[in-house]
Amino acid sequence: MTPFSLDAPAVRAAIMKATTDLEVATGQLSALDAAIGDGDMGLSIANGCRAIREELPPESADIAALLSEAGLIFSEKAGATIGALVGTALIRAGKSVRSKTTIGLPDLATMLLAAEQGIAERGKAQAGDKTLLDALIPARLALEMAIARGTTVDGAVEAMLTAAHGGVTNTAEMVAKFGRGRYLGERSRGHEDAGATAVYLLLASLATRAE
Amino acid sequence: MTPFSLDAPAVRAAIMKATTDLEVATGQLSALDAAIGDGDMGLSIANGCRAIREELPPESADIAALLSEAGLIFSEKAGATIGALVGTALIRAGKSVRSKTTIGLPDLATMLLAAEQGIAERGKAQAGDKTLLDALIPARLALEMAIARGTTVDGAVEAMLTAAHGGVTNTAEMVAKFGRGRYLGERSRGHEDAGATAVYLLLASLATRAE
Amino acid sequence: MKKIINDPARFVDDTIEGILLAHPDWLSPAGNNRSLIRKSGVPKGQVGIATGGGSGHLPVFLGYVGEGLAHGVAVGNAFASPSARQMLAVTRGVNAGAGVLHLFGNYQGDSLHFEMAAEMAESDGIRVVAVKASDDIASAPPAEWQSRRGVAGIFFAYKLAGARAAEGADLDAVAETAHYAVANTRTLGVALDACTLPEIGHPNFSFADDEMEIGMGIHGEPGLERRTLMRAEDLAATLVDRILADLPFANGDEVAVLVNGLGSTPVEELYILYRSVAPLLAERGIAVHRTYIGEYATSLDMVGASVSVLKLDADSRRLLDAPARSPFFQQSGAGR
Amino acid sequence: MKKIINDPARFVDDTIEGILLAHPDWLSPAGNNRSLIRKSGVPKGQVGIATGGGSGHLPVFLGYVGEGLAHGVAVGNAFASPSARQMLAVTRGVNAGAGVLHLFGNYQGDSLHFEMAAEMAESDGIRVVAVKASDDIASAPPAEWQSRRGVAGIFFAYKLAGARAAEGADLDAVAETAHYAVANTRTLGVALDACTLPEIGHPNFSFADDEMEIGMGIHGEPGLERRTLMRAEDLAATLVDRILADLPFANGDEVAVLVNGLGSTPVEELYILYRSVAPLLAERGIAVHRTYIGEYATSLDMVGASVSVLKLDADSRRLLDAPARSPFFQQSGAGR
Ligand SMILES: Nc1ncnc2c1ncn2[C@@H]1O[C@H](COP(=O)(O)OP(=O)(O)O)[C@@H](O)[C@H]1O
Ligand SMILES: Nc1ncnc2c1ncn2[C@@H]1O[C@H](COP(=O)(O)OP(=O)(O)O)[C@@H](O)[C@H]1O
Ligand SMILES: [Mg+2]
Ligand SMILES: [Mg+2]
Ligand SMILES: [Mg+2]
Ligand SMILES: [Mg+2]
Repeated sequence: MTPFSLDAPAVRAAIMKATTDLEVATGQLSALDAAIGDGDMGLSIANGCRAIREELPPESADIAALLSEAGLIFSEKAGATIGALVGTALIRAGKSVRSKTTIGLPDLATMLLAAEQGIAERGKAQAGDKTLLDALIPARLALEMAIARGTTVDGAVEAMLTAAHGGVTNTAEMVAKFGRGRYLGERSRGHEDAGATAVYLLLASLATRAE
Repeated sequence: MTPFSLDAPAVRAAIMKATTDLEVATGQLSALDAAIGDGDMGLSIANGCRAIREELPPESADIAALLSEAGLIFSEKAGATIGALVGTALIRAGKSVRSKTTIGLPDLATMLLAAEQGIAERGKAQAGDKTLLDALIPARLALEMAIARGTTVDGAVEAMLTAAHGGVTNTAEMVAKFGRGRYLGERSRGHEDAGATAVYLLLASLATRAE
Repeated sequence: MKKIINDPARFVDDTIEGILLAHPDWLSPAGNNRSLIRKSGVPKGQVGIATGGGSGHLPVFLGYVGEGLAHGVAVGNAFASPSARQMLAVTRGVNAGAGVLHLFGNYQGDSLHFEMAAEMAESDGIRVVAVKASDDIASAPPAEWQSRRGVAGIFFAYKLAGARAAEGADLDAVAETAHYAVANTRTLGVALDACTLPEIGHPNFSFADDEMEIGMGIHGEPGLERRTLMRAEDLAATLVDRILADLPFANGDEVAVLVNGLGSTPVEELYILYRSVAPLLAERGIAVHRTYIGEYATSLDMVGASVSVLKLDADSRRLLDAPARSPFFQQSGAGR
Repeated sequence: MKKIINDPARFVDDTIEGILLAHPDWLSPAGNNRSLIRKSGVPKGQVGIATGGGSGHLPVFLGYVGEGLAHGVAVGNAFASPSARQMLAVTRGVNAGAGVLHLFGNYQGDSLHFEMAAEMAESDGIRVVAVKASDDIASAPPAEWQSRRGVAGIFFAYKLAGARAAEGADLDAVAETAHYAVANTRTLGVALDACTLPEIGHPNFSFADDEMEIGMGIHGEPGLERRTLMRAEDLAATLVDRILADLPFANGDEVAVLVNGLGSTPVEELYILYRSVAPLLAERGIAVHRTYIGEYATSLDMVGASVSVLKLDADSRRLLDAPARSPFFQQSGAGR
């Protein structure tokens, strides 16, 4: 088993794969968003993903620049809440690994934390508000814990995914405090959050590459 | 069997009954009109009939005035082609028995002829054009023939009705030359004409009174 | 039936009551609410323009009573002609001594009643000339264009004849302008789904999920052909080809274009249609002087659209560009 | 799905292309067609008003760029916020040295992107103030009115703030007027049937045949209650009662009323609704200064309507009465 390490072309390839995988989930994500929101999230993400694949500069040795550019493109082409939040997250994740030429597992944790903070700053939500953060925070925490324990790469990635999935499941018990779901109040309970699901799918896509 | 003779109150009663009977047929007539026209004829007739029942002056010894007034009301409240044509027909039928205090079977034939001429003058249609006239003309001819032959009142009325009904049936073979049905051309074949059906129902209603 | 109404039988009267309440300075009843005259009246010696027809087509007919437009309107039931008595009241109400133009769509019910009204008005000494819109090319071959149904293109007749009357032209001149408009306007439409008359409560006919009908009339009269839904580009080509062949329009012509929504089609889609109409006209050297895009003649909640093209000359361009104003249609003189 | 479109993914771009072709003198792209600026520009020293939001709501948002209205617009996908990059381009394009008002509906997506754009514009040295329409009383209790969704009532904010900017007021004054409009407008709507996003192809939710939803949002957000279809009179009473209690409006107030169609509801029905709104206002001593009835903010082909009421004072009445002009909305100064 090789130690986890991605250079710029590998990051680029991971972005290409993740955007493809997420676009495949358009219907699933829109259906989740429709249950307590307006049903556009799958399409927004698909638009953003397609644009990244089409517009991301082909050659780049700079991981931070790749992620920043992907964030700008996504925020522009996805639009909507998800565009601003994921766009901000990608830009912040890029900034957090500025000047690195390869990223290892601890860098992934750093990037997830930066993404989390960017989303919280822009969107004002906290853990438990039934948002992206409710998949992202447990995933990041599980990854940090696995790294601290010296778990294998496979084990750490699996722990991260399991935590993200658990986070998605937990959102079903939450009442939405942000986004369109909040208009539903108590009625938003019983539905898993679309944004959190997208975070899980994104991490799962990255994981099949990372293994 | 009494000889056929109607005074003004009897004419008024016949108008009341016929307008009621025709209003009951709203759905049937609209469906026929919908098949090759715009489907409004049943409603137009219902509106005209209801207005006659509500607005026709209660006391009148003048049969011609009764029919004229009914024609004016009908033309106003039915609107549409049917309003103008039946309105004209009623006014002309009234004029044709001006100054009579009772009407007998020959007067009925006179009135039908006057109605027929009024409709033809206003609408420019001829026998065979798939209109009101295709029930009215055979009915009037059969009545005239029965009178000429000295048939009983019952027999004459029955002959008139049978002819009107046959006329309606024949309209199914005709191509509409007037009204909205004409836009269908050949495709108007195979449907009985709504207006001719209304004429038949009107005569049938009068007949059950006349017997 | 999903409608915001009270008693279906009161659909028309409730609509008119709402209109009179919403725009108190606009119309006065002539006798009753079904015969309406512009409150600003007809200046002495100006030709009056009387129109009318069935309800359910707003802004047609009532919405085109206004400054630089028509002067009075007789309002029928949904999709049904108003009566001769109503038209007579309007005719009398808009007569300012210079005679009255009867301007309406070529439907038999309307024609019969307007003719009855004209006979009666003439026995009052009012001169009446009738001009009927007959722009729907789906309803008869070119040689019989005057027997065609009138549809959205009547808008151009109101606009031009209304401007001509406002200029103070006499009855023959106003009628000539109206005739110019109807003779030089061609319309073809498409229906994607049927409409529901309030008193009927269900659609009068049905469409398959992937079906449209080219040339269907505004009351659901049969059109040219049923076919599977087309892309907007192909639909535009079908409509424009037939329209341009009909008059015929020629290289170097200048036109006005109206893309009209039938009731339930979002205006976004009308622009998507126009996006493909414009280059087809340009390709044949036809210049577009002005566009009108929106709901100008509806059929209750019908889904669909129509394209109307008016061939312009110097006079008609001036009249088209003149200002006009009603609560349903406003045009300031300048700009496009 | 019965729509006149080409590729569903091109719905928005095709619409904009059609609009630019149909009204060539009106808008210029700032960078690309999704960021549009009034061709007549912003006079030097005048406050620029930038707006934007998702597509599918015409005339909102793009249709309210015009004389006496807003100056530029960022156009998003159907029902989706445009991006910060687009908003920044518009903000730069409408800045004539006096700063820019960001005027848009209170939705999180739009807010996030407009905030990003404002941050970037401010680092260019452009002063930006944001005012969000939040008139939909179905979406939060009165104490939290600023967290409500923005719906048709944004029309009044465009009208008043646009007129104030045209008068030459400074940014704070224009923002104050916009704030007056959003703070004094209350809207409540009803949906009778859902709409279909072109890229989705089927309605996002469903209604029973005899069902309506009071307070449903313009993207289908849940409202106050589902109930069986009501008569227009009862519906008007439900809407008006809740609206008047919310601000609250009081005896002696003067207001403007907007009865808005959501896309597939015939304008006849809007007037039938207004017919019952008018006497309810009169009963409580509320005078109607002006009415606007028609499609002012749609949701594609949604069936339904909303009622908005704006409380007027002397300033806002003057600004409301000022002339305004775009291809989607025209008002001459005089008359009603
Ligand atoms: N303030 C917020 N902070 C973090 N995440 C949020 C916030 N608001 C919404 N979200 C996430 O965004 C998702 C919806 O995104 P999207 O459909 O683009 O929103 P909208 O349609 O309301 O613009 C939700 O499922 C939720 O996970
Ligand atoms: N020119 C005409 N002469 C005589 N009868 C006619 C004529 N045109 C139509 N009709 C009759 O009128 C009937 C339709 O009436 P109606 O529905 O009122 O017409 P529309 O809806 O076209 O105004 C037809 O079924 C036909 O019998
Ligand atoms: Mg959403
Ligand atoms: Mg009919
Ligand atoms: Mg009819
Ligand atoms: Mg959205």
